[in-house]
Amino acid sequence: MTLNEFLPLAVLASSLLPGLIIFALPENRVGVRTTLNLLAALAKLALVGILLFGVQAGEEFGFAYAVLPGLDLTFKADALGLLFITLSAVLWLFTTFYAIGYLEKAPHRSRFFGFFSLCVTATMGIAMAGNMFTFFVFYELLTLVTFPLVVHRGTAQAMRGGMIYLAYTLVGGALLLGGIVWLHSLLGHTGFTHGGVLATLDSSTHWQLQAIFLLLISGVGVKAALVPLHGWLPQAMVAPAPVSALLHAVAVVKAGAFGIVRIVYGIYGIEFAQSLDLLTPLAVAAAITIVWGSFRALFQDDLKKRLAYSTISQVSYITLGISLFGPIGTIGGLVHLVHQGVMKITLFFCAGNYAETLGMHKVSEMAGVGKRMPWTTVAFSLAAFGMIGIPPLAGFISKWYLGLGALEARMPWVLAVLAASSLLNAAYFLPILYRAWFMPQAAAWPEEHILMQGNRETARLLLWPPLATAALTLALGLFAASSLSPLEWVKLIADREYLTWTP
Amino acid sequence: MTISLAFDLLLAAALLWSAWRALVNQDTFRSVILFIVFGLLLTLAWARLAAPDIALAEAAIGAGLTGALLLDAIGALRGKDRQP
Amino acid sequence: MSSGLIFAITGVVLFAMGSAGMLLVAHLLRRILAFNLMGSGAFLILVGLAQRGGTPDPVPQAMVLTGIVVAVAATALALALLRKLHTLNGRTELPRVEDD
Amino acid sequence: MIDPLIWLILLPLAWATLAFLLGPGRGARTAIAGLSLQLWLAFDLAMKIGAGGPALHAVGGWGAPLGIDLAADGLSAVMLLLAQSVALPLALYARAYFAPDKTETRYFWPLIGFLLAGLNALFLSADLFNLYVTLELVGLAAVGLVAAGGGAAQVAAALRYLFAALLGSSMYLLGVALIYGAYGTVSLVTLEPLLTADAPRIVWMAGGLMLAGLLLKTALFPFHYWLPPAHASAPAPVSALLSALVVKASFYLILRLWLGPFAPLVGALAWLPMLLGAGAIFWGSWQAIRTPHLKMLVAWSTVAQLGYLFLIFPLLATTGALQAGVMQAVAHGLAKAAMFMAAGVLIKATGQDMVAGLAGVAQRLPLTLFSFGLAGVTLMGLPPSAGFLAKWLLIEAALAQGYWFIALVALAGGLLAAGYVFRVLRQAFLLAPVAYAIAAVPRTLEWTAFALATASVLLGLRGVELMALLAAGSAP
Amino acid sequence: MKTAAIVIGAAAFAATMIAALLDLPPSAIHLPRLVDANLPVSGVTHPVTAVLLNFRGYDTMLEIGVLLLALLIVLAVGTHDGADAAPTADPMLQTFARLAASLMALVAVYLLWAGARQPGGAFQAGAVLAAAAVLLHLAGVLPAWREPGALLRSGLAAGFLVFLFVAMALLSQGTLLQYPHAAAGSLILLIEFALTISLGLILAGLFLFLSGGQGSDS
Repeated sequence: MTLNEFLPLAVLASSLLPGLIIFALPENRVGVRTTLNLLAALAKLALVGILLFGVQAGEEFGFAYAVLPGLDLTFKADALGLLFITLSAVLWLFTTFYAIGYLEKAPHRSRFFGFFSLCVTATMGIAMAGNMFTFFVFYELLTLVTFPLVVHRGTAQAMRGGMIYLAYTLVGGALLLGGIVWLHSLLGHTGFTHGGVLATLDSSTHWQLQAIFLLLISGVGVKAALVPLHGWLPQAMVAPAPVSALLHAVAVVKAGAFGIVRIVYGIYGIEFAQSLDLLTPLAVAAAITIVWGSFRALFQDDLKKRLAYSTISQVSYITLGISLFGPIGTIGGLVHLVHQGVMKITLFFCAGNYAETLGMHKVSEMAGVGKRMPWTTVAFSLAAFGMIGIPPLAGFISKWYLGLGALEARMPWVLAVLAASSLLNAAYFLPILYRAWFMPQAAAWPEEHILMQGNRETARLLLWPPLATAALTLALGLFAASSLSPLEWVKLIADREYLTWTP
Repeated sequence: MTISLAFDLLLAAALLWSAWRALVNQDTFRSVILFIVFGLLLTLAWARLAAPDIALAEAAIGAGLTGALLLDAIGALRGKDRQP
Repeated sequence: MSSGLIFAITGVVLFAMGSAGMLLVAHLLRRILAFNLMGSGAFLILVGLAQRGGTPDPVPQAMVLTGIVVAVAATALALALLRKLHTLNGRTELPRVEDD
Repeated sequence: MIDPLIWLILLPLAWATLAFLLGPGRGARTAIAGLSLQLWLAFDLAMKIGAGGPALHAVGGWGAPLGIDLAADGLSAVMLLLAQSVALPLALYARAYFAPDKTETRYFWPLIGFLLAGLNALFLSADLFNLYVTLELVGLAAVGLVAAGGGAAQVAAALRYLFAALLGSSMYLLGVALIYGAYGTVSLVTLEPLLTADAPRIVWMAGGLMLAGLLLKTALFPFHYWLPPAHASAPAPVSALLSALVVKASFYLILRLWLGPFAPLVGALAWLPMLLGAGAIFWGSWQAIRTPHLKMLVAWSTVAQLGYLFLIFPLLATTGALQAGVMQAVAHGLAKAAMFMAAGVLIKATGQDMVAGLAGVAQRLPLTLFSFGLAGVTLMGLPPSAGFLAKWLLIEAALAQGYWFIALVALAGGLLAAGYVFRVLRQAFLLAPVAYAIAAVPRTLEWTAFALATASVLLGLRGVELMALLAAGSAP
Repeated sequence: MKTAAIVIGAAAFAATMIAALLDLPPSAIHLPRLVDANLPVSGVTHPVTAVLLNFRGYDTMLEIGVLLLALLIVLAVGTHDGADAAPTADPMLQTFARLAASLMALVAVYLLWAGARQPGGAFQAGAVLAAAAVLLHLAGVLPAWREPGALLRSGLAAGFLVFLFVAMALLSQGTLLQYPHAAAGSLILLIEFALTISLGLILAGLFLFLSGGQGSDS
């Protein structure tokens, strides 16, 4: 086994093995567990760094092995996969810090962190999957290992949320499996290739390809929370804040969105998909989701629920970008994969802070919280402005490219969707900010768990992660033009996907 | 030839009759007795089929031992309490 | 018509009777009888059919000897269970299956 | 110079008798030693067959049609491996499960030995009448294990099981009698060239009788009525053995006959088992979703999972279908044994067997619950597990031949399985009620269940060798 | 309704099968010829015994296993209630039973001995032995059996063990249950002898354990 084969496996192992060890640890071995968690997260970051460097230099990282005769598990760390991997690895580190702080005295931490690590492993597997089969294996694994996290609290309400989550994702998984096996029976393999693999098939199979597309997109659309498959997401809010953060920013919804990317680029090929008339319906579905999610967010008083509907809306920006035929739209969609992750994780960290520090769960309770928790609220505000798309924050970059992409694809109605969505974003975020900063505290905090300690508004481990990711939100916007930015990386990917494309 | 044929047919009829009665009789004791009779008739049938080994085994095991087991079971079942 | 064929046909009727009995008779003791009738029917068919030409065939005869021993083993086992059931709850019939 | 094929039959017979001679309640160590040897023998045999193709052994040196042949090909090797690898952990489990001097264990070990011997002999036999004897050996031993030392419900379940088994084997026996009458032989090898599509009507009837009898013994819907009470009321190690292996034996025999001598006759019939299998999946899963008792749930799940085995019959033209069936048999064997073992631990620990009474066991028995969950993953056919590979192969074979309906049933069945598996997990993850007592259970119980559950999942990451073994000779 | 359906079904089944039986052509293989041809090397001269203990001896071995298994289950199902009410009969009957039992033992020995050449053999001999035991029990001479001791267990298992042992010993030649020509007759006799004792004990046991166990004999 060469080093280039070994590295993708090492990336998987760097969270799989710690996860398994953590399961076996007794509950009270806090020190060992914390060390292991952080070392694993750092080790993974280091590995990802090597991969990034290598891919930039043109190295190929991959590994395949047969599960059944003619059926391989393949791992491949290509540019697109690395985008997702890097995002996950970075945010995992932050979330680990945050979760350690958040669950300081909670029960069942071994179980929690064990599944938490497995969840990241599954995400890495999805990102590095070299074919649909491998993708599916990790996609379903993700469902399984997130279930214990969602129902972690063990209350009846948590169970209800967890069961709804399962119902949606398992049905989605079944659809996806049907599509993948169908594809496999037509093609004999399900490998991802630049520019797609289906264009060579006989034209008599085209109706089948359209049906398969529908199955595949419905399957991954559940996790990507495409309307009307989004019903699980607001229910899964019962999970602890670090889980929601991870679910919304990195793992679950991103797995769905990333799946759409892989299906469109790696299997169908963007140009072939366009020729089968698959992209416009996808764009319409994404547009409906964007508007509907934002619209529903307006009416949520529960802060996490409002954020959940916001996620539904924002993740579909990625889908929208993919379905805009042309490299600029692609850039907008893919870069939003990163930007949305960073912004949304900030928002969830903050929401968790409010709940954990002051027992505050509802928007209506937030009056005056800016004075009590200024740093958290600064971070929240930055991320919210980013979501709305105010320059020079990360969200602005995404929306800018999406808009340009829409013009390039000659789909001007998309601009209207973007505008409407931004207005709605403002309409559900700005009242929160107004309430937090400018309204006086109306009543006592619902349940103050963590008192002010000098200048510190809450526990250290709860405060630093959102501040860091908020800073990242700013940096991603400010330094978008730098050669190290996700934007540049995404341009590299788009270049490769549109090999034959001439404007 | 015709006599043996007639004997075979008669034996077959007797076999079927005893089996039928053993099945439908409401009194389990009579059922078992009829079943033992069936076993003995079957012994004859095996003899007619030129299978003396089976005839011996049928008489000793099929009719004899099975019959004894069944009768003993009836005794046990009745001994405890009478079934409706 | 040879003896073999006559008794094979008798066996068919016995088997049909026995299997209907297995399904219909509620009293377990008579259900055990029904099983024995089925077995005897099958044995008669095995030997009778093989000897329909009139010549004795030791192979099915040996098989039937084996079969008789297996049948008595099964009968004894069934009786043991029946007697156990009877000492436990005084019944000689099986309760109805809940869902059908 | 040790022929594993024969020792796989003689060894369990020997230790079973030895355990009997040792006296009531004795023989656990003998059994475990014997089973370990058998596992090694099964691997040895698999290796030999993998390298040298199918093996045939003429007992007594006579050869068919006068004597009896033993035959081992890839299919039998896989089944033998499955049987020994389930039986050994199960024996360790049973030893810890039963209190030393309970009545139910007095003859447990010899009974297990005879059951294993019967199974091994069945997987190796190539003679219809000899198969009948092995069927009876397996059937009676299984009934005895269900009944041993039990209360009224258990004895009633055993009786119901016994009558079903006897009805099934009598039908099979009649089929054998008719085949002998028609062809003058009961050897599978000799029969194969003789039995053609223009066979006399009586042969069709024989095939039908044998199929019906074996379906009854396999508990395929709607012949499943005897299974849930028997598998649910037996002690956990016994339930595990019955669900994992015993019902597979008659399935194996159906498959063997279907692909072997009866192949010319079965073409039009293939949809019957498939439709019944689909019925089993829906009905069994539905009942598992409804029943309030934990072991009943697992037992109904067996009814449902057996249905998958029969979905393959219309598809047998492609090798993928046979692979799917065998993979499912193995996956279900390992997973269901693990699930019954885990259920046994849960029942022992909580002192009751209602699903509703499991609240909070996730905190107290995490390993057992994890085993239950892993086994559940296999049953649901989710990756990475052997059950998933089975489902993949099945759906692929179905789509390749245009039978999308079968693919649909398989997918829906997986979702229904999730319905009953997560019913248990959900309950277990709930917060424990206050003042909640859980009895301590021996560690062996938890770890053996875990080992089998893990095996059922890990096989999903590496099915190549198993499939290669299966392909090493489909015909004897 | 269900009854009618089953009865009609059974009748239809029987009718169809009888019709099918009547036009069955002769079978392609005629095993009796093969049996006859191999009889001289089988070690016995009676064809049924040759099939039972040589050509298909493996069946017989497993079948003894089934019988032993049934006995095991009878024991395992449990025999722990019911007083051991040994029936008492009048001395005349007891004397008669003893006499009859001795005669039956003689018959059994004869059957066993004759089995090599003519109808008879271990099965029949064992059954007669068992019948003798049952008779003795009914006459009140032999009490019902409870839990078997080590000696009785050895006796019950002896036939099967000898069979198994011979099979294992012969494996050194490479084939299961292949008797060397010269020793075939004596090996078969050895097996039959052990089988007779065990069969007698097992068959009697099936009755006596059941009888002693749960039954409250009147």
